[in-house]
Amino acid sequence: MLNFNSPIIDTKEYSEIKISEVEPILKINLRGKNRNFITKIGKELSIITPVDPNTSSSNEKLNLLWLSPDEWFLYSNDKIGLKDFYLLEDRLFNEISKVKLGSVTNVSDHWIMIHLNGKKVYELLSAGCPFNFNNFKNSKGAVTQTLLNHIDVIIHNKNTNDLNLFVRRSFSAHLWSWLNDSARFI
Amino acid sequence: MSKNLRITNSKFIDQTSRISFKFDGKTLYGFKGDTLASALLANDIHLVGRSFKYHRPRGIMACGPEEPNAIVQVGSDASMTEPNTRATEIELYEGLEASSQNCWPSVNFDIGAVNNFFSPLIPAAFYYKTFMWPANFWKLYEYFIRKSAGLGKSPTEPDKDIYDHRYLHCDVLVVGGGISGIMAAKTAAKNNFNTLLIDDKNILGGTTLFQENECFKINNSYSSEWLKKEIETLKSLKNLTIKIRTSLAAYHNYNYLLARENLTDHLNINEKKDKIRQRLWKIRAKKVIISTGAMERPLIFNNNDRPGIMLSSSIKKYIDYYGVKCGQRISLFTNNDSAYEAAISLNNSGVIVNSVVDIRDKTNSLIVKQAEMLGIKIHWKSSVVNTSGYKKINSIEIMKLSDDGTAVVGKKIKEKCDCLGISGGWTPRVHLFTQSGGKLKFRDKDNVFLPNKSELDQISVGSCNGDFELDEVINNTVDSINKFLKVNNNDYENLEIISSKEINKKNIWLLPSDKPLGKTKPFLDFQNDSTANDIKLALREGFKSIEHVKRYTTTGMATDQGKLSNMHALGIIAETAGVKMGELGTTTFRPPYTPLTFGTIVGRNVGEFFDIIRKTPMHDWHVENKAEFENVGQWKRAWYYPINNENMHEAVQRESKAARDSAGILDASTLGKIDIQGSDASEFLNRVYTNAWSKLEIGKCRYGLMLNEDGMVYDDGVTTRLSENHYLMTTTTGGAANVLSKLEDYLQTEWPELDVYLTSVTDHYGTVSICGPNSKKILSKIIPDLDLSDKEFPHMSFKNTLIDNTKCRVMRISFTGEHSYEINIQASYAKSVWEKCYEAGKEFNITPYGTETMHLLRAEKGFIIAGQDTDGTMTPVDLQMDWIISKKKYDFIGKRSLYRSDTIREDRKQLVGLLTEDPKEVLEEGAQIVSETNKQPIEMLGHVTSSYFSPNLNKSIALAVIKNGKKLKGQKMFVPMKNKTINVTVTDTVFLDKENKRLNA
Amino acid sequence: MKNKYSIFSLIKNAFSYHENWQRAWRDPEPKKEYDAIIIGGGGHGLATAFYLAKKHNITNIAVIEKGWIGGGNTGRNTTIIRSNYLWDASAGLYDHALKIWEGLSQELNYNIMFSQRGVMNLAHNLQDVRDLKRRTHANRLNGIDAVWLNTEEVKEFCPIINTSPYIRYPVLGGTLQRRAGTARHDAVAWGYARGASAMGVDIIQNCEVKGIKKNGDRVEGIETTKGFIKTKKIGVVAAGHSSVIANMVDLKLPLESKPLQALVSEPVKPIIDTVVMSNAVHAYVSQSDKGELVIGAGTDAYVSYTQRGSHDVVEGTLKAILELYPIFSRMKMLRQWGGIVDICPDASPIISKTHIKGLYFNCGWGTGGFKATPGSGDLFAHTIANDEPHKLNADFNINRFVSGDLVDEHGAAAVAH
Amino acid sequence: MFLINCPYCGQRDQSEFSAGGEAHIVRPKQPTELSDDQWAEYLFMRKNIKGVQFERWNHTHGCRKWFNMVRDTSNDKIHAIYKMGEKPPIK
Repeated sequence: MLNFNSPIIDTKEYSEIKISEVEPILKINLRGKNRNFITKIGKELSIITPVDPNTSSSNEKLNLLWLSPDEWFLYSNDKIGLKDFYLLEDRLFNEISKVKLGSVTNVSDHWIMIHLNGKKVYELLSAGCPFNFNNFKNSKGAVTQTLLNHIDVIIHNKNTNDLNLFVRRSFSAHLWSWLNDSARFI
Repeated sequence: MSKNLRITNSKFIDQTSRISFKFDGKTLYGFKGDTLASALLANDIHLVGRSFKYHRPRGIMACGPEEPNAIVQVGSDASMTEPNTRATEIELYEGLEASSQNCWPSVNFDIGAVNNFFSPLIPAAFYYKTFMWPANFWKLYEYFIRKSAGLGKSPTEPDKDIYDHRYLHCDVLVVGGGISGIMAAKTAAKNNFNTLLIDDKNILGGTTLFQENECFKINNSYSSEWLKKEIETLKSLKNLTIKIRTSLAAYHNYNYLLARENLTDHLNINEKKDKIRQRLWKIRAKKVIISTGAMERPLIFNNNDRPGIMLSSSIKKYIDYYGVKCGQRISLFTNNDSAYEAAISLNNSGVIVNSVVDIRDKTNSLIVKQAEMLGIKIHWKSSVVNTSGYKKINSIEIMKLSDDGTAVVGKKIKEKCDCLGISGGWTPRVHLFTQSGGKLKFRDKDNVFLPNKSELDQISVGSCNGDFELDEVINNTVDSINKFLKVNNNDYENLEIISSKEINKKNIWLLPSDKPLGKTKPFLDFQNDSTANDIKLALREGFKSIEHVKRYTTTGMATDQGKLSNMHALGIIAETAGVKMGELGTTTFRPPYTPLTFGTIVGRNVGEFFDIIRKTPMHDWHVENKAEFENVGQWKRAWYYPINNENMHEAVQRESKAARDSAGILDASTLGKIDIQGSDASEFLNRVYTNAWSKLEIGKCRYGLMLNEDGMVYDDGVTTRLSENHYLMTTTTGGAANVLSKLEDYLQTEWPELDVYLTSVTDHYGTVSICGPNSKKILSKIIPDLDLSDKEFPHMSFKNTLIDNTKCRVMRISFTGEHSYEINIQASYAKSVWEKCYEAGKEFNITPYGTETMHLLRAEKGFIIAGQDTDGTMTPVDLQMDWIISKKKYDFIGKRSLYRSDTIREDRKQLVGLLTEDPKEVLEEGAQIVSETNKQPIEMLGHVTSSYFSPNLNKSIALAVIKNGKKLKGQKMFVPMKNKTINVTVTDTVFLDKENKRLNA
Repeated sequence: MKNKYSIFSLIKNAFSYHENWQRAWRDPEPKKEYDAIIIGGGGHGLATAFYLAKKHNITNIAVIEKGWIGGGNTGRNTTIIRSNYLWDASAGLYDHALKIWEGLSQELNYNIMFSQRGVMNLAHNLQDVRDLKRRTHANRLNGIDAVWLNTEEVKEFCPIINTSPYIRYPVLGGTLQRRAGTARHDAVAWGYARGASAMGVDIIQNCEVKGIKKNGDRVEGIETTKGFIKTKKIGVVAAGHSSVIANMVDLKLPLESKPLQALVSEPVKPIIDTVVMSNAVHAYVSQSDKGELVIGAGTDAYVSYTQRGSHDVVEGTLKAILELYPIFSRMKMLRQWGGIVDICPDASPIISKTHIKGLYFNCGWGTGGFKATPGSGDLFAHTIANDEPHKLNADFNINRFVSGDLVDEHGAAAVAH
Repeated sequence: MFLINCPYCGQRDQSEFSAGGEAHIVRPKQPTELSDDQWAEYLFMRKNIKGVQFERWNHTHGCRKWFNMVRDTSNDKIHAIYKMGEKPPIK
């Protein structure tokens, strides 16, 4: 078997902040423009496709995040076996990309997911992020793509004080180090 | 100290906690709550520095950020010392060390003071008029000028302190916690605005906090008592955040403001440790309320700069707040009522007030009457014409003013004193308002510039808006805030306010003297040593605009940015030139309001966090195997892998040879990878690359060249057709982000009709590249069931396959000219695949190689590196890659530019190969190429772009661009170096395996 | 000049309390007609007028300035002067300027404080090394005094640079031009103004150009806030506002005007006695005679005429400064400001005739105009006087954007355009 | 730092965006038919207006969508924002 390697694999705790990397979960990028595409993904994933900006929808297993008017980001809550994953990926690809409805791209390892929770997580983010979290923090399921310490991130507000942050893999070790450094001073 | 200058009833100083500190090496004592300035004054030290140009003795003049003189060096540690710090803003802490600046050997005896003697020779801008002869002596003159200029000393070791940043979004930001700021913040927070109140002091309340005068009362108690109660009520407000020791540094467009919070500067050495020293708040406020107050103006008269001459309001603060007497026999000199407040406070604290010299005719406002009742002597319609005392003032000379105020008349009265309080009226602090782009208006009655129009959602209240009297401040603030926030706050209705009203106003910008102006020294800018005479000289020489005068005389350009001098400079210019103040305009106030430490601006973006580091999935393996790394953009790429003390050259020679002789392995994960899907994917590629893509078979790869619209080579890479409407594009490492965003741009804006979707997968895949004659054997060990025959898996094709149940894509492509494969697998497994390849390759002596060897190997084959062999001026034709330009395609990005009159020239610079006459001689990359060495001026035909010693050819090879190079093949050329000339021959760009046999070896 | 400046004149005037100094330049009302009008009273415009009068005997000239002379980029730049440019054309142009700088204080009888303290450009990655070596070789063959320094030599020349191999982008070497340096920017404008005025040039301040009057394909004069002024030759040297003037005659230029920021620290005793520029780490710094660190920041990426840029740009620059000079962390920013720079796509200027007869443009200097001031003025004067470019500015014509024969100097500016 | 109202994501800090120059310069459909002069006009020549200018911006670090902006370059005030392909809401 091939060994699995993550750039981080760690959990750190600070006063009212907990930071941990979560691995490995399924991540798929979905792009399409027309209504058929939107209904199709909803049907295939048994999830409502969020069409309002900066929102998401979730079911027991999956989360579907709005990224732009023609782009969505799908990730699973739990670890998923490669075989099951390939089945899902192929099915989506065949039902969407093959039939020219849009695109389906496996980005599982493009993004690293960092889970942040605790009362002071928004304060931690505000150490390097120009985004206004005042309303965001109380809105369950809110999504934003922004910059954190000059690095592109997707932030999914699962619940108040409980969020998932996605960062590109090659940047993740650096951001991890920054998060930990900043958390010391919160 | 012998003199007891501290009174005992100050409410703000904790006289039970004594603090020791050092000034100029001498141990002194102060109390908790003191500033360095108040503690020095309590120790009867006025003289703290020397002026910039004339090295005149200077003392503490103010009590806040406008202090021009008392700027000191804090600390002596090479890494922690801080120059040019205002003593009036340094909170005293145990162990504080400070020293005077710009004096040698000491502040009391300063050699530089000889400049004062020469001062007649060195008026404003004298340096433009001299030091020109002999011409080459300027260097020497400049050495001495520089030595005597400057103030404090820069640290010489890196800072050990930590700084950071925080973003903050609020509904209302209130800047300044004086009486109007407190009212504003309370109103905002009570009405559900998420409010932030900041103040640069360590306590809220401003000057009202210590105002205990019968003339200023609210609801029958001192205004200070009333305000303290207001401050108490703030504590219960949920929507309000208060930050003290936080000063607003800059006010940018769109209500974006920067504020510096001082977190540890007031703590003693031990308490400072491991804490953030200063934090920069990046504030985005929906609404901004500026309540920054006003500054007292000095008066401009002969010798107004001696130690002991201070602003009268500062003298008042030192006595009322700090409990410090600035002198024991104090005189006051004023053109308005505020000096009387100081006089009364001093009198009440038992200090002898000699007299108040007032330029006005008699006035009988409430406060003046009170002073008269206390028996304070007043010289009406008089002016101070001179002062004496070298290191500290010891007397003043008073004369009557003429009726028109332009001259002094009558008998000179000499008055002994050890301190002189001066007051020239008040200047609203409009700096932040103008920084935000707001326009000012001039109010004639008291000569002030006031906020007028602003584009932003903001308002100024209190004395920074020109309301100087207590009842005005309160009533106008309430009205303005209610209107601004669209609320109806009635907390402040029906207040009973007593406020002394200033009845009589008079202003003389430059006070007359009994001597001719040229013989006097009326200072305007105390720190930069510019006088009223300098302003007049500038005007005489034709410098009319305020900006010209400012630059010519350096008035207002010192570290206090002219907080005290600007108004008088304007006044004197207006008066001399006969222009109205309002028409003259002001100079621009630029950020920051007070100087801001570089460390604070940079925050945590230092050291490790200076710039992002990107790592590949195999990074740790490279580290474990002692790779040296090369920075490629933000990536760390393995550069070469030295073994046994090899230097770079040795390692690269070994790696290069191994890759061609047997097998090499390279981490190619950093290449940009873009997943392209959609029914128009082929058409899209046709438009972005120079070559044609529609006919590329599924499962095949093709090299593509991308141009800018100007026809110059922009990026290159191999793109693979994965299925009918699905491609994987690779880009250069450095170009990845730009290519993706450029392609998105075309798709969204020029070609929205195309059904194409792009998704970056750069980080999703790790890429292991194995090359060399044994690469096939190695791959077959790892993926045994994959048919690697040339027929099934030829060069420039790809296979989907599995390694241990994990999907991967294997491309048979080559950047080295060797038989080679690139395995793309999801990043989490890439290191494992790399290790597997390495293990499998051990029997073939598989050698990891880095970017340097990769560059060498491709150069042997004449493959270009975009950005190294091209520089934004090379077309594909220049690269001799005409074959890659499709003649059939109607259009592609950059096509039209290839047919401009200059780009179709045949004698452009073109890519060629170069061989040195001496095969051991390796050319320097960047070296220039000429055809004749003895012609002057020498004509440079081109330069060397890539150059290596090829171990496989056992000779030096190089790529170069040369004018008309295509036609010069076989010709001799010269590379003139500093000490020698190297003979070279122009060749083809392919040095090794011209027939491409090795690809299928 | 009536009132020659020297130590003797200072002494003499000291006796009369400096009350007898004469105006540095006259302040006339505009005449009805001039032989030539220069639009823009910055360093380049004033130098153009000066050399038109001095070398081409055209003295009936007006320099029209919207605000006050030297108030634009002349008074807002970081005063760096060097000529170590890559391409022959640029090297020729900037070295022509550098040679004039070397005698300018004497030529103008005005101390412009040209300080040849050297300019060092640092390399931080392998491509930087290649590019800088390429430039150094080209400079040497063009007779420009540039030398390559290795890391140790860089450290020796400027000891406060952090040359540790462990920083994010270590210093891999650099080039040094010793003849390069800095000058006092305001003095350049004032010195040229004084010199030009003495030869008869009218300097008209607070006069805004509102329109250019044409007759067929040639210019006839300008409309200004002080009335119509007739002339047959108009030289436009309006820097960031070049397009504003060009739009008056429907001329489109390949320019974008962007905010460029700079800042100074509080003054300190001498700590760095040369100019150091870094392209990759994006910082340049020198110390003024007064003791302030003078630091150039970058341009914003959008068009703006506000003379204000984003704070991000300043933060990014200081971050780079602290990476290379960690000892400056406790230094304080005293003042920051912005200028508006007009940038050409190839990062080279335009000194050219236009298709309108009698209309000449000198623009597109981007972030690097100050260093060219005397050369630019001299060559522009030549171009206006002869209606033909000098051979040193022939390559800097407008037509190059049509033919494609650009002078791409992106590598030469420390600021990425 | 501007505050920019992305037509898709809402109000965001300027640092998430990048500017793309003058708007409504359409890439010629038939470049080969153009003279060198006309092509240069498309490639390089800009109005570079001081005042109200139409320009392109991209929400680079957000939804990555391009859009148009009407901005006064003399004071940086943003007058309007509209999607690609839409008509400018003001003249």
